[in-house]
Amino acid sequence: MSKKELLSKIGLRLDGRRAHELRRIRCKLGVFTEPDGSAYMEQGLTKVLAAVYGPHQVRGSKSKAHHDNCLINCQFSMAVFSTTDRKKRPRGDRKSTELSMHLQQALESVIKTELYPWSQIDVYVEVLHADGGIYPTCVNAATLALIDAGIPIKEYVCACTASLANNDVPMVDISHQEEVMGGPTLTIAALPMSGKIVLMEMSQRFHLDHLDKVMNKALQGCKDIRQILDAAVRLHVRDIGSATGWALTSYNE
Amino acid sequence: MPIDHKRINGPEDTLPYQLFTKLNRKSLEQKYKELVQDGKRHDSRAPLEHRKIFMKTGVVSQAKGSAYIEVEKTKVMVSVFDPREIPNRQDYSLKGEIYCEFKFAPFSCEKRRLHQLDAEEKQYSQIMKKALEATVCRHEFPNFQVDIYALVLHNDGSALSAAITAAGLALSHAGVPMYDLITSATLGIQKDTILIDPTTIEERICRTPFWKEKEDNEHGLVVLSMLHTHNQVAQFYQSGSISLDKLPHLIETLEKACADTIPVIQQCLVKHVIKTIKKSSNVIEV
Amino acid sequence: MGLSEAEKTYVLHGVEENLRVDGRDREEYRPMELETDVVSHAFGSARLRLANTDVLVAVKIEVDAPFPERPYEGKLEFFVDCSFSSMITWVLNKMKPQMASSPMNSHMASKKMLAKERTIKMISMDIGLPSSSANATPNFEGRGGEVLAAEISNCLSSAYCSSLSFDLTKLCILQGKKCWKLYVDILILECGGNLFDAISIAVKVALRNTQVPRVKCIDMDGNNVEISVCHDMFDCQRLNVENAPVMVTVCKIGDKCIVDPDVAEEQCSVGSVVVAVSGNRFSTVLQTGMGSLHPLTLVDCLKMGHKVGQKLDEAVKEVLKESLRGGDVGFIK
Amino acid sequence: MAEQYKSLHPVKYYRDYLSHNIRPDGRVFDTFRPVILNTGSIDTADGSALSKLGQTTVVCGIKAELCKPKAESPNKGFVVPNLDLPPLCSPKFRPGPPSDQAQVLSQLINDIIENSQCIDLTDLCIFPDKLAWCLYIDFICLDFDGSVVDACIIALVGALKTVKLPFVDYDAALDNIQVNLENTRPLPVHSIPVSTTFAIFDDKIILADPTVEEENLCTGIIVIVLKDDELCCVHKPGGSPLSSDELLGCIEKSKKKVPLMRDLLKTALQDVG
Amino acid sequence: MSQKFHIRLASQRVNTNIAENRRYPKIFTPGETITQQHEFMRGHGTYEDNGELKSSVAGVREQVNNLISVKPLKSRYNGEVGDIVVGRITEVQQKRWKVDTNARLDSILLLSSVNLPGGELRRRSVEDEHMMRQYLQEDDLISAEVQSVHSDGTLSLHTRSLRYGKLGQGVLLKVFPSLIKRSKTHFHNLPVGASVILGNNGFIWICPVINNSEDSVGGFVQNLEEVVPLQERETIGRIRNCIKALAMCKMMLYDTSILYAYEESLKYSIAELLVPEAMIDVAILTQHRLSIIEV
Repeated sequence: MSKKELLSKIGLRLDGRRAHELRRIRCKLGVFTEPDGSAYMEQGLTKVLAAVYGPHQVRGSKSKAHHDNCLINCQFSMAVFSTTDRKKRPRGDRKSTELSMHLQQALESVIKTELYPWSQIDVYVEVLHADGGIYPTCVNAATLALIDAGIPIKEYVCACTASLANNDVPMVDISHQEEVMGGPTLTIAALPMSGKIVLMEMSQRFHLDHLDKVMNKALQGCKDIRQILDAAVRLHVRDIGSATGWALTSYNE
Repeated sequence: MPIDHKRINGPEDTLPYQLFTKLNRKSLEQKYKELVQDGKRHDSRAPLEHRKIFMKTGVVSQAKGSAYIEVEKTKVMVSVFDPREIPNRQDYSLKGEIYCEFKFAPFSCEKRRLHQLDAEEKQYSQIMKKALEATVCRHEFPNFQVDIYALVLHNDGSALSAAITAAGLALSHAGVPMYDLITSATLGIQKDTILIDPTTIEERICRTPFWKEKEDNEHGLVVLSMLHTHNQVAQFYQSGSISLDKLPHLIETLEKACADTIPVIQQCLVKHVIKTIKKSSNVIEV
Repeated sequence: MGLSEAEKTYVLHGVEENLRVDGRDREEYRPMELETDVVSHAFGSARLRLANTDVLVAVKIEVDAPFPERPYEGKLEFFVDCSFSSMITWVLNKMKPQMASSPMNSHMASKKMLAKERTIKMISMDIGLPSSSANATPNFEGRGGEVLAAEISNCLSSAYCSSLSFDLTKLCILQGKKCWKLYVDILILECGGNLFDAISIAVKVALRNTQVPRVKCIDMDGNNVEISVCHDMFDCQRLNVENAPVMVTVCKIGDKCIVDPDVAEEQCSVGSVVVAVSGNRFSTVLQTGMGSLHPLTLVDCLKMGHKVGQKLDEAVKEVLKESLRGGDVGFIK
Repeated sequence: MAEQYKSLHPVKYYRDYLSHNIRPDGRVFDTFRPVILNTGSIDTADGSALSKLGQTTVVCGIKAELCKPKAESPNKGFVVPNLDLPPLCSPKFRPGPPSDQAQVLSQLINDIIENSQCIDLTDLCIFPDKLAWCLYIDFICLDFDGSVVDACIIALVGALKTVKLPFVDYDAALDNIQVNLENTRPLPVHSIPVSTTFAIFDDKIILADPTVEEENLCTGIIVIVLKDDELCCVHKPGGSPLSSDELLGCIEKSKKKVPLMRDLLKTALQDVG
Repeated sequence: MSQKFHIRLASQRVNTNIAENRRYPKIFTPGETITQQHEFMRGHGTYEDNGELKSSVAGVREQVNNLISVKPLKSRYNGEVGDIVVGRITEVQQKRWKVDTNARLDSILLLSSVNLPGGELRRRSVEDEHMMRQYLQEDDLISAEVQSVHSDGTLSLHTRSLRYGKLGQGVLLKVFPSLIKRSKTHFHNLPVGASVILGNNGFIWICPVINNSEDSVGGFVQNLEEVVPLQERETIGRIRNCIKALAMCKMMLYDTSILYAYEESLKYSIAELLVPEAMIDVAILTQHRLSIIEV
């Protein structure tokens, strides 16, 4: 049986999506009471929890604090039961340290750190269920958690993966099955409104002229994700705002 | 098992030869009967009789305080180091800290133990730390930490309570301020026979439930540490399956066993004090 | 997150009057919310939210060789990960277990309490200083959580070690050669006090709806063994969790004992006892916290723990009776 | 008063003593500290011994396990020595993985066992290429007061003499192992290594069997191991240089120690029988 | 001892948002352009990006003559001078205390901005410095007023009035600062028999009625012996649970809303108020009564 192509003749992928369709995204802000901001994000079957503490006084050694901007400390960890075969340790291996670094770079490019000298923001991300596109889901969840915590950010940072099917049709939002079977995957973290790319990572080799095709598809994916996140944030703000009676608008003495 | 690069490692899969001896096919019923035969245990002790205890202080010259305890075959060595700065701590803590480490020597048990601390040793370290934290006046040395290290040279049952008793002696030998002397005792129960200070064989029998369906198939091990004069329970740990109405009785028996070991410690400390006085007095005479 | 002297005294008097800060009496639990089959990769999973303590437990199964000295039994391993809630490590760091006054004052304070002691019970005076659920001195992220995690997983494994509480012989596939190994992975999402109880209930529920695949045939050639498992996903055995232990943390504040302490009450407790109740037996009793207890107080704690433990077990069983496929609620609703 | 002076100027304190060629603990330069040896006290180990050299105490336990010999040496068993310097024996050591000193000394003891051939690995073979003994020799230092290697070697020989290996019959066809605990055979020990440590003080004075203060203050350490008055191994990890005749002097002095050790062993093993 | 356990399944989880769909103002999310003109001044939650004024948080636009700012729903407390706050001492340092006020950085309480016992105004001597731990030590709670805001955002507090000082027996609650409605006074002696301090930084202190007659001299005296009577303890417990209910449903907290919630909650026992269904019920009834008096 020939290798199952990723894209059937009539343009359907293995899980029935079209090439340009994202997986179903469901998210909720404010899932925990303890942290300043928290969010839960589901992209297809990948489920991620994010919590933000801060900005607060630097704990641990005072020497780490910066005098002009804020120290951002990210911890990415995958739950031991998140993958089909059980992981020995939730974090500490090279892959999760690398992803923590990438997450930190993505967030540092967005958070207005100069507003919070001497202080520290902690971002905790926990992957409950891993089904491909782990890093993008974590970036989107962290963005929602930052917004929930009221930390000023220049704009949404969204991330998306894209790949090539039967080496000519670009596909967006790659699931685990497609990741394993398919060709090279391109992961992009971008600021959708200003179109700037914050982080780009490729799993295998791309042919040059395919590259920009796949990159545009990924950027388009980021823009679509931003729409969905934006709608969720507006809904969340509307619910809470109306509960508090919009007292925020005027100082009624 | 990840290879330990800092030690000389032998072949990976070595098996203890005891596994290949002919298993003595004794039925559980038989083993239970042999536990106590006409009032005597296999080492001819009464069920509620504690083994003879030998204790000695000042066995480690380099340590501030040290103690060695021999409960017939079980041999435990404890050394205490005087308070030092708590590592990587920033803010001021009103309470001194206690760092405890309980370790079986690799050759001390039937099955060879590894050099790194395994889960059981970590649990025993925590239980011992709990017992000693209730005994030491920690507010006397704020922001400092006392290190206590216990090493079991030969484990023939109730190693944990021997270690806790020896640690109490070592702490007083080191001059660390304490509320009271601490002693500890272990008790094994199987069906309705109660054994104070069980040996390894008796411990193994008490750990496994013999009769699944029978009603009173109680079994288990209980470790209790007491502050004698204040009549306080410093630490209590029970495993196995014991019913509520039996426990108070077990606690009383353990209380009595702890009280019996107090004179040994007092005698040991008196000897130590006399020795130091004699040493300092003859220095003055010369 | 420490407490001031005045707040501790207020809590202490509240427990004395049997009306706690949030209106509960001494033997009352905060509302709980239970959910099963949260993690789809796992063979069984459960999430429990006890007020603001949030715990997620997942059970995974692998084939393994039994221990040489116990060839008839399968294996059970607990793994606790509490790094997600930095509150834990931050709380541990801040929660310096100290009653500002020296112990002499704690004598005075408790003596004064005792002077009003109307009951005939022998004067039970407890020396000791208020405890904290864990007394590690961690740096910010690393060590704090690990010591608490080790304490919890040790307590769980000693509670499940007696085969009267959980029979491991059912997990044996081929005696001496192959057996099932159950990994129980516990993820602490939020720490709002009383972790032991929340975790033990979540573990029991997760084990209850764990599906162990049914082994169709085993063939041996030489000494390597092939096992084939039936394909139908739903044809599987369930584990017998009838006697699986439920833990109750009994905290002693002043002279009275309370159940289900929140973070503030945990800081005022002189000593606490974790009691694992399995059926009508104790499968593990562990005294935690900093202080020491009078033997009679210890027995009272055991009695209270036993009574409450059995009732809690009943309540959990009853709720699970009507647990239908609750639909994918998870964190969304 | 002496205590404060010693802690304030340790080196000067020592020099004053050495100028009257006597050491603070009353010994002359090349007298050894008293040695105590107790064998066979731990019955969970297959062979055990405790040696006390002055204050330095080392316990050695040997556990025998079954294993498959290496393909390239089918008729040889294994010997796995490890010296553990736990935080219990001295404030210098911290809990956690073994310190550098522990690793160096373990490797030294491993070399001594190999060079002295006190155990012949072929004696450990039960069935070529199928089954052999693996002896885990674990040294634990209980009190670190200088010249730990000497105490370890004494304990090693004492423990080896008490090892009792059960009889194992292995039938290759069924690949089944039958261990019979009743009849056990002792392990043949082919030679008795004796090790002596010297400390070189201010590049000229040589102190035999140094205590831990002397080891800390000295500028060089040399360990000489003799096997029935043949030189078996010399370990001199750097430090101040030594002329050849000084080295020969040390070897002569350590030769005097060999007969003492031999009859110490005899008496220790007599009561064990 | 009532032993009922409230265990319910997640599928019976109650939806905690009680937003009625009245008209709502325009919401801005991060990155969205607010205006192109240049004459506006940039306030909190906004930033300048090549000529355009963009929002950096999700919230509603607020304009005070030409200062535009966007207020997020939840954020750490950024203090303003004159705010009344409740704080917890984290560290005792040279001549000053560090106070945790749920703000970005720990606030500072100088030894000089506290009136000492005996009330007399005198220069701070060295032995005052040694006695600092006797006045206030780690984990003590204080009520104070924001005296000034430093350049890097740390607040400097003072307790130089009879109302402020060390807090005695009572209960502390932590909510999001944005839920506390700014009003003239934040010290309320509720008619139901307990008094509440609504700190602007989200720390709410509930304690027995403090009659101002008793001279709380700079507030360092606290009696640990006096037992709060059961009656007052029930009131405090009920107020605590009501505030928790309002906070869960994100309703504004001020004296009237707390009083209404207290009256609505009388039909439940104090412990029952912990059950989510009861909390929602109390919150909706309170919101209803509030909307009546507002219109």
